Parts: sequence; C-alpha cells; structure tokens
Amino acid sequence: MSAGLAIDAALALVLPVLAWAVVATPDLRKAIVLFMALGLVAALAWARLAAPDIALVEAAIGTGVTGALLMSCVPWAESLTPASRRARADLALAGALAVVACLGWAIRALPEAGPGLTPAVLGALEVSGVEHPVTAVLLNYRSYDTLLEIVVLVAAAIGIDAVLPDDDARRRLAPPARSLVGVLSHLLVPGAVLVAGFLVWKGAHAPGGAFQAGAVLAAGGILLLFARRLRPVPFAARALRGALLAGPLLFLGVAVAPLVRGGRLLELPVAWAGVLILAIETVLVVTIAIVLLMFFPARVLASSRAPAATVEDPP
Amino acid sequence: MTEPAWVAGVVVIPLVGALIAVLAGRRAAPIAVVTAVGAAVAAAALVRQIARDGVVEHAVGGWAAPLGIALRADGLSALFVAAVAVVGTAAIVYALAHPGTPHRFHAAWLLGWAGLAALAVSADAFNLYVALELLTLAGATLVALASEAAALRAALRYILLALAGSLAYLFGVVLLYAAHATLELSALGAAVTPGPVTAVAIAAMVAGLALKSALFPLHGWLPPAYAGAPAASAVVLAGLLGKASFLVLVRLWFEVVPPSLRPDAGLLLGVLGAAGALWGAVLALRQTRLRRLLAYSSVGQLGYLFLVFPLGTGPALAGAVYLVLAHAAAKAALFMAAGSIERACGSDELGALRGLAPRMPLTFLTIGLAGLTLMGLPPSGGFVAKWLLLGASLETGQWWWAIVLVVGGFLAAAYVFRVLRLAFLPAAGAAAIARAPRGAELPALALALVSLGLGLAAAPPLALLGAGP
Amino acid sequence: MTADLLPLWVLLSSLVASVAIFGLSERRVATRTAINLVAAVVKLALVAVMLWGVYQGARYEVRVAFVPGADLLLRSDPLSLLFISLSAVLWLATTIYAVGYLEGAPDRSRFFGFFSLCVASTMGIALAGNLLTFFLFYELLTLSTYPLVVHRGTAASLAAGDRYLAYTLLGGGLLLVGVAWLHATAGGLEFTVGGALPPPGDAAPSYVACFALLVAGLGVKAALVPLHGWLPVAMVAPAPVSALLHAVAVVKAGAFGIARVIYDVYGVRLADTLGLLRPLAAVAATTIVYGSLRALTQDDLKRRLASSTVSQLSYIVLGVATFGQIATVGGLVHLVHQGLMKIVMFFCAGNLADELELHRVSELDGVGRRMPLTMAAFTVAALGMIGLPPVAGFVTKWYLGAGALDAGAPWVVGVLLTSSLLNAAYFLPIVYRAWFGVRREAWPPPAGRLEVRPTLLGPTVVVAALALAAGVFAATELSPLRWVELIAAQEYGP
Amino acid sequence: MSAWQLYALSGLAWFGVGMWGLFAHAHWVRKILAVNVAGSGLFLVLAALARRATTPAPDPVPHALVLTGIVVGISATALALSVARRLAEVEATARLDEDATHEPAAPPAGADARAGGDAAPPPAGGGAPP
Repeated sequence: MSAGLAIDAALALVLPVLAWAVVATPDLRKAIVLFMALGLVAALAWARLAAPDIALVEAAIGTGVTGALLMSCVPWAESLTPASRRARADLALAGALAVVACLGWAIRALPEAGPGLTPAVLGALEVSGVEHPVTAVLLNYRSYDTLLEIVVLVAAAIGIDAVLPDDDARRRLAPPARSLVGVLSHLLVPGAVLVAGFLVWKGAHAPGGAFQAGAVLAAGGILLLFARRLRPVPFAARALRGALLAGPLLFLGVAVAPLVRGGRLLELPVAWAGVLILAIETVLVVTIAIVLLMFFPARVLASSRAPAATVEDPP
Repeated sequence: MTEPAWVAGVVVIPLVGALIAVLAGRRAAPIAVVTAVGAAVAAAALVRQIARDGVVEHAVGGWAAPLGIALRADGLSALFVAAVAVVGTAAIVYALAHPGTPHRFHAAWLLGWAGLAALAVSADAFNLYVALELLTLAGATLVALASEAAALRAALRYILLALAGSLAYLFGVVLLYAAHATLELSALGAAVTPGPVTAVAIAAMVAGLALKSALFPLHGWLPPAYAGAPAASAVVLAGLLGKASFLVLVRLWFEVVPPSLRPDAGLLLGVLGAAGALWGAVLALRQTRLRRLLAYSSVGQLGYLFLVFPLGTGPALAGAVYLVLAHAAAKAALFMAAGSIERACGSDELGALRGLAPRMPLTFLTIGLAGLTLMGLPPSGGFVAKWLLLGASLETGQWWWAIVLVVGGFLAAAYVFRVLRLAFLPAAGAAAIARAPRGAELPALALALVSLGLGLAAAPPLALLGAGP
Repeated sequence: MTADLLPLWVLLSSLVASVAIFGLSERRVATRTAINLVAAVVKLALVAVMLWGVYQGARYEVRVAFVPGADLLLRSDPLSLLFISLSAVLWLATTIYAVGYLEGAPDRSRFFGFFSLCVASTMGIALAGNLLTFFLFYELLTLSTYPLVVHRGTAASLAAGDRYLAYTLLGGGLLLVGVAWLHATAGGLEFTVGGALPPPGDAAPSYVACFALLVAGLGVKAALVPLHGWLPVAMVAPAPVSALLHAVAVVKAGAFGIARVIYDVYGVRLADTLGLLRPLAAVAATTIVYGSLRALTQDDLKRRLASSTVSQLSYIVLGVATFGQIATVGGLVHLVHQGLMKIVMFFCAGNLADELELHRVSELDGVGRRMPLTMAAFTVAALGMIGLPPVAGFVTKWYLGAGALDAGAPWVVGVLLTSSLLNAAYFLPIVYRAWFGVRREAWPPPAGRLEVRPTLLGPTVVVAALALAAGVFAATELSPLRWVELIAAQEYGP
Repeated sequence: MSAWQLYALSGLAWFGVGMWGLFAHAHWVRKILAVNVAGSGLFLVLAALARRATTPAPDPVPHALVLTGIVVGISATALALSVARRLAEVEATARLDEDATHEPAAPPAGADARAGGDAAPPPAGGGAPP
C-alpha cells in the first residue's frame, strides 16, 4: 500500500508545481503547452481517485478543447492592451495564501470518513434505468442540473456568435492544402466517431456518456477544421441551429411531459427511464459536439492560418 | 386537473422560449413577445398560488432531497419572478421600439430570464451555482453586444470576476457537502453547526456572492458594463441581473448561516454596504453622462440592500426585498429613458438634456417618478423599503444604519434633481432632435408607474413576504 | 357608504384635475381653465359638506393597509377641517388669479398640473390621520412645489429652487428620522385628541429627541429662524405661486404639522411636563422679531412680504407653544387669518407687477390714485397685520395676549407689542406712499374699464372682504374663531 | 495523512495558484488561463473529498458535479476568449484610425467591414454606434 501512497504523494506534489509553472511562465505559448501537460498529469490523479468519468471529460474537454482554444488565441493575444497598468502580484500572492490557508484549515477539519450520498444513489439505482451511478446522478437524480448546463452551453454558443459573427470571413479561408494535419485527420477522425459512439452506448453501465462522447466527436471535428477538410457552417444556417437545439428541445420535451399529467418536472417513468436517457444522451452528443466546434468560428480560423499574420489585416 | 406546477412552469417557459428564439435567429422578436406573455401568466399564477398556499415545494425528477434537486417558491421568489416578468416584458417591448437594439438581444435576454427564474425558485446550493453561471454568460453576452472597447473590456472583467466569485461560492458548497452530504439549503441550515468548516465555507460563499453582486470595493466592473452596453441590455442588467447574486446571498444568509455567525459577519457586510451606498452616490454626483450616473447610482442602491445583513430578519428583510422590486422597476425605467434620450440627441451628456422636457415630456416624467424610488421619497416603492429598513435599524438599536439611509437619500436627491433641473432650463441651441419613438417612452413610463404603485399598494406584496400589517 | 369616502373625494378632486391637466396640450386653454375651476368648485362643495358633517359631530375616515404597524389613514377632525376650508377657499381664489396672471405665458399645462398636485398634497397633509401619512403628503408637497418655484427657468429661479430643495429635503430627512424613531419607540401613532403617546417612563429622553427632530423637520416649512433661508429667495416664483405657497400651502403645512405634533401626538399636557413648549416659544418669539426686522430693510415688495410671512407664521407657533386654551385659540385662528391677509397682499403685489411693472416699495408713490381698489385691499390687509380692529389680525393678537397673561408668560405680550410696532414700521410707509405720495409723471392709463384685469382684481377684493369679515363677524356661529374654540375645548378636554 | 487529504490539499494549492494568477496577471488571456487552472484545482478537491466514502466506490454525486463544472467552465472560457478576440479587433481598428488620422492617407482598406453584423458594427472609422 505504501507504493500507492508514494505515487499519490508524488502526484500531489507535482500538480501544484506544474500549475505554478503554467501560470508563472512568461511566454504564452509555453504556458498553454504546460497547461495541457498539467491536464494529462491530472488524468493520473483522477485515475488514482477512482474517477474515470472525470478523467475522460477532463482530458477531452478540460485539456483538449480548452488547449486548442487557447492555442488559437496566441496570434492575436500579444496585441491586446493589458487589463490594468500595474499587475498587483504581491497583493494577489498574499490574498491567495490567506485563502489557501483558511480552506486548508477547513479541509483538515473535515471528518475522516464521510458517507456522502453513495448509499442513497446505489439504493435507487435499479429504478434509475441505468447501472452506472454517475450517469444515474447526471441524467436522472440531478438531471435538472444537466438541463441547465446544456442551456449554459447554448448561451455560450449565442454569445460567441453575437460577439464574433461569421459574416464573410469564411470566404478568406484557404483551400484545403496537403498538410500533416490533413493526413492525420484521415486516420484519426473515423476513430473519433467510433469512440464517440462507443462512449455513448457504454454510458449506461460504465464510465462514459454524452459529455465524453461529445468531446471526442468535437476533437475529430476540430482536426477537420484545422485541416480545412470541414468548412465551418455559419451560425445563421438554420440547419446548424436546428441540430444544435435538437438536444435541449428534446430534453425539455422529456422534462415537461410528466407535468402535463400532474407529475413532477423531469420525472422519468421507471419503465422508460433507460431508453429515454439513452435517447437524450445521443441527441446531446450532437449538441455538445456542435457547440464545441462553434468555439472555433471562421474568423478565428481565417486569421490563424498565416503563421506570421498579426492582427494588422483588418477584421 | 390539479393546479399545474407553476413553480416549474415559471422556469420552463422562458427556457423553451429562449431556445426557439435562438432557432428563429433574426425573427426572434415575435417569439420573445409570446414567451414574455407566457412567462408573465405563469408568474402571476405562481404569485396567486403562493398567496393562497404559502410555500410551494417541488422535487424535480420525483427524487426527494438530498438525492434530487428541490425547487421551493416562497413569497420572495414569487415576487422576484413577478418583477422579472414585469420588467422583462417591458424590456422586450422597449427593445422592439428602440431601433438600435441588436436582434440577438432577445435570445440572450430570454436565457437570462430563465436563469433568473431558475435562481429564484431553486433550493439547491449547486443548482444555484449553475443558474448563476447561466446568468453570467447571458449577462456578459448582453454587455458584449456593444462595439466600444470600453464595453468589451467591461464584459471581460464581468466574466472573469463572476467566474472568480462562482469558484469561491462553489468551494463553499463543496465544503458544506463534504461535511453534511446534502446540497438542499434548509437541510444544510439544520445540519450546520458552528465550527471551522462552516465558518470557512460560509465565508467563501458570502465572499463569492458579494463579488458577483458588485459590493463595494469590488464594484469596479459594474459602471462601465452598464454604461457601455446597448440600451435594452442595460435595462435588464441594471434592473434584474444585478440583483441575482444578492438574492442567493439573502437565501443563504437566512436559511443556512447559523445565527451565531450572523452578528459580526453581518456588521462587515453592513459596513461595506454603507460605504458602497455613500461612495456610489458621491460618484454618481460627479458623472457628466446620464448612463454612468445611473450605473453608479446602482452601486449605491445595492449598498442599501446589504444593510439587511446586520439588521436581521423581519421588516428589514421585507424592506430589502421591497427595495429589490422597486429598484428593479425604477432603474429599468431610468435606463430606458436614458436610451431614448441618447437616441434623440445623439449623446447622453447631461448638457445635451437642457430644455429637452418640452420635446420629450413622457421621458422626463419617467425620470421624475422613477427618481422618487432612488431618493426613497414617498409615494414611491423606494420609500416603503427605506421606511422598513429605517424602522428595523431603530428598533434593533443600530441607529447608525438609519443615518446612512437618510444621508444616502440626500445624495440621491442631489444627483436625481441634477438631471431633473435641466428640464426646466431653456434649450441651449435649436438642437435637431430626432423625436424618440413613442413606443420606447411608454414602457419606461409604465415601469415608473409600477415603482410608484409599489409605493402605494404596499400591503399585498408585504403580506406575501410575511411582513404584512 | 360613499359619505365615508369624503376625504378621498376631496383629495381626488385635485389629483384627477392634475393628471388631466398634465395630459392637456398647451393650446387647450379653455379646457384647462374649465378643469381648474370645476375642480376648485367641486372641492369647495365637498369641503362644505364635510364641514357641516363634522360640525354635527360626524367623523369621516378612509383607511388603507400600508406597512406593518401603520396604515394610510385619511380622517377628518375639526383641526383638519380648519386647514382644509382655508385651503379650499383660497385655492379657488388663487386659481382664478393664476389663470388671469399667466395669460399667454408658456408651459401652463405643466404649471397648473403641479399647481393642482400641490393643493392635493396640502389636502392630504390636513386630512392625514397618522404621522406616516402626514409625512407622505409632506414630501409630496415638496416635490410638487419645486417645479412651481423653478417655473420660469431663469438662472435665478433655478438657484432659488436648489436652495428650496436643500432646505425642504433636509427638513424631510429630519422629519423622517423623527417619525421612524417615534414609531420604533411608541408604535403606530394615529392622531388622537389629547395625545397618542403612552407615558414616557424611561423613554423620556428619546421622546424629547424625537420632538426636536419633528419640530426641526416641520420648522423648515414653518420658516422658524435658522431654517427660514429658503422663503425670501423663493419669491422669484410667479405671483400666484408666492401667494398660494407662501400664504397657504407650504408654510401652513409646517405650522399645522407643529400643531398636530403638539396636540395630537404628544398631547399638550405631556409636552408641557417634558418642558418642550418653552424652548419652542422662545424660538418662535425670536423668529417673530427677526422676521419683522428683516422686513424693515427689504426694498423689494415681495421680499418684504416674505420676511413678514416668516414673522407672522411664528405667531401660530407661539400660540400653540404657550400652554393655555386661550393662547391655543389665538395661535390656531391666526392660521386662517394670516392666510387671508397675506394672500391679499401677494395678490396686490402681483397686480402692481403685472399692470405697472412696479416691484420696489420706493416706486409706489401715488399708486393709490391709479389702482385704488388694489391699494384699498392692501391697506385693509396691512391694518390687519398690524393688529388694528376690526380686521382679523386684531382677534389673533388679542387672544394671544390674553392667553399669554393667562398662562403667566408676560414676556409674550412684550414680544407681541414690539412686533406690532415693527409691523407698523414696515407696512405703514407702503400705505402712506400709495395714498399720500406725490408722483411727477402721469400713470399709464388702464387698458379696460377697471384698473387691472378683472381676473386679478376680483380675487384680491373678495379675499380682502373675507379678511375683514373674519374680524368683524368673529363672534358669529360659523366664524373661524368659533371653530377654533371648539377645537381648543377638545384639546384641553375635561 | 490519508490519500484523499493529500489530493485535497494538492488540489487546494492548485486552486490557490490559479486564483493568484487571475489577480496577479494584467494580460486578459493569462487571466482566462489562470481561471481555468483554478477551476481544475477545485474539481480535484471535490473528487478527493468524494474519495472519503467508506464504500469501495467513491461518492458519485461529486463526480457528476465536477462534470457539470467542467462543461460550465469551458463555456465561460470560450465566451471570454471570444470577447477578448473581439476586443483585440476593436483595439486594432482604433489603432489603425490613429495612424489614419495622423497622415491623411486613403482610409484603411475596410475590405472586411463587418456588413453582416447587425450588432452595432464598428465602421472602419470606428466611432459612436449608429
């Protein structure tokens, strides 16, 4: 057991140091690469903590998509005027240390073993329509949170479209040139689609589900975007908006149905629970994938094509 | 057929409306109007239901707490949802009549509406976190619809500070869940015992929510955001979204925070609130642009809300909630008026307002009526709130808050009359005035009259808050 | 039954008129004048019905639930009827005067809208049944009079408006704290004859502090010495505003409020035992003398009248602050008499300014020949102010003097004498100049048959007659004096 | 010092570093990066506390909360980065105007004046919204 503890101690030590490296590195590109490394090392910690679901989502979304997003900002990041004249590093350090000290004191004061809600979750598992407890919590017990979370995703999509409308930036996209990314996408994209399908199906009785599948699918899509195989569909296109909103609207439909019969919001009938959850998850995968792809609108791709392209070429 | 679950309907209707509005893209306006009417009907039904049955519970998904998420609607949530419906509908009508409003406003605002309704009726700590995040995104989008660098910087600062606040709040939720294995507010309130975990968790949650509601000295992001955003966005931001975090803090304070922690933490929040009230008013006095003046006035009025923490429950809580309602209507009306003036004479510089009254009488009547609430002068809703807070501070012997209220009232009168007196000055030059569309002036006047009505018909809402005569 | 809602109808008659007039466009002169006059007449009729009802002993009450511990309460009792009847009569006269005075002036819809709103709030102040409702209409009065003070839009009027706001909002703030504090210590305070406050016990110091705050808050509008600064400056407003505001509405609201606080909140016996009356009487006395001295030095006619108002108002406060039934009668009856006399003077000042552009006392030589009726009315009012019989002013000073002696405060008689001399010193020169002054160039001839437009002359003469009648027929059944004696008898009770 | 406390304190330190970065850095993108770091740190703490469960499998509810938190986190990050990019564009145009106003050359090629954007688009010359 001491070997396990040794690994835990090592990981527990490495993570904050790596985090400090990410935040303190002067060069933005290096910081982003370190950020992705931090995400991958963290995946080990999630494994040690027996949290496979989180490991999957953190790796796919927390590190993959976020990393790609941050990397796409590098070309124009330097031209931004800083937020405030003098960075209050010392004040922030004092504040952070104080906060960490208080929170540490509270964590140490927590009782050694906390039962949590495991007994309750496992007790009601048969009625929930799925075997995997995390999926049961996500899509049955606390499905209201998930519904609001999907709406948050849609809000982000609207916000991005409002802030960076994709007018005619798509015209300036270069034609698909042969590039390493192009070749790579031939190999990886089919695999991504397969993995996504598998994750959705597995979600019912093992770590998996809509978020992981959506993220993997989006990863494939992002590859195609950067390889110019996939032209970003403008948000104005009704088809895209239809596909995007199919998930949330179906979810809302399932939520409201019991209300009509005097039942409660999101009360899944026991017999149909499994099927409904699977249906919702499948449609949500499409929604999540589209929204994650929308985080890379045409304007971002257009300007990041020319490596030396600074922001001088007018928007 | 049993009474439909209005407590769920109030959230679902704006949600559905928002999604369909996104689907409709440019033709979102008619859908926004239909949704507003539907949500308003649901809000009215909820108010009637709560007036009749008292608190309404609703276990989402059929799972009772602590496993499932509990929705609970009491007087406070019903009144806030009603305020959101009234101000929200007026904002949509204003957006339609105000030519400068981007068409994406409707989808973003309906999402904000759903977030506000979800927040008002939720009794689950983590669910409140998700609702707050939805509001942050909707709010940031509303601000970022503008194109000036200042507004975009404000939107960025708004997102980042809101994220920091949410993380702090979430850390508190995590600690409380770890200690008591439940996320339901009243269960937490019962289980919580004074100790390091509770103290630190409450401190983190309160700090996070205070940061998100722009309590002094963390209010820097608010004025540029409200002044820079498009007119219709500023209306809903200043009127409603700005109060969401405060309402979560009130629910947390009176349902979870153990009474032993309240006195000293309450004093700190009260002092910061008082400082914010006076600082906001002083700065509002020194502004030369109408919207920045109104934005700093919002910082000031928020300061008064925080006086509820040192003053405790009963009339003080009713007073603070009443100020939320009255200020929502009044400030929304004022920002609509500011938008109309900006539209009519190109800029909201106070100088441009000279002698504008004869050409825009309704707008200046709106500013006058809504200004009453800011000053806390009868017969406005603001006065009723000030009266309740004043009474509470004198009854509990904390007379210093009474002084803050009265001095704040003088300062507010100073900056409101600084605007109103311009109406009596003869116009400087024959400034070419593009008459503001009458359609934009009517919702503003309607909201100003609502804030006045709150001042006269105070008994029914106060009865709903459990502080009836 | 509807009779019970009489107080509400009285209030609504001018509120509805105000809203209707605000809606009217500027050109609709005839409709606006019609609405004004109909509203004034309807109000007068309603007040007469209520007066007769209260005289028979009936009480009308309208109660609306408002905040925990206090309702919106409109109630008619003898004291409120005194103030209402004065306001109703003088508002009718002033409306006619204002319609004539502002012919062809700009922004009249705005003016008459706020004008009616101002009277509605005065009615509300008079009818208020508890301190909270009183405060609500007290602040509404401030808000509705500000636009009248700044009506002309000149830099001077805006400066006057700023000063007026500063003083009145400060007073409002003090009053609010006083009312809230009293409400916190002694619960919902509905005006009850003989005082509503429970015996102080250990709360005596807070009672005294509340009294100080209340009187300070009300003192601003009652123009007690340190707080009177706004009144002379507000003379920049048009004549009908000065007439109504500074003779009837605003200033009387302050004095009436002090009377309410002393009689129906504290009760005159409790106020006396707490030793509150003597300092108030002292302040009133200093105001009387100070006001008269200031009036001596003012050459501008309206400013002289304003300073005289400052002094005259404190007669009311002095009468109310002297413990004794006779002094109370003197104080309260002056509420009506001063209103009648002072409004006549403002009307005359308005006539002189409108017809002959005369603003300064030094320009009034021989004006009696050109405007005999106006100056006759002015003379009647001036004699009344000095306190010469048979005009109403004499009745007041007689009762005040007798009351002071009865209450064992001879120094009050001294104050009355000096102020009467000072009144003579600043009024008689005007009368002398008007009748006996020699004027070299001829006066410009009057446009019509009369010396000044009928709409201006009518109200001046009628109200002057009323002032005279109030003095001559003081002993009759329905005179203000008899009514006040009825009130005083109740206040001092068995 | 059991395993979960190790990870909880490590996550806490990670969270502290992130919060420090948010307030210490002056550059917008560095702030957004720092907030992401802080968020991940907090999620590690939550997962670590879930591991305290006496049953073999950890408490699933915190896991669901973390999943929701991550998705919400990335939505906010994406919006923040888009606003930052929009700010960069607006500042770039403003900088171009300053150059244009100094030497009255031909106005900058407004080739890509955002026609479609009905959100008050900044015309090549910048200036007040229409």
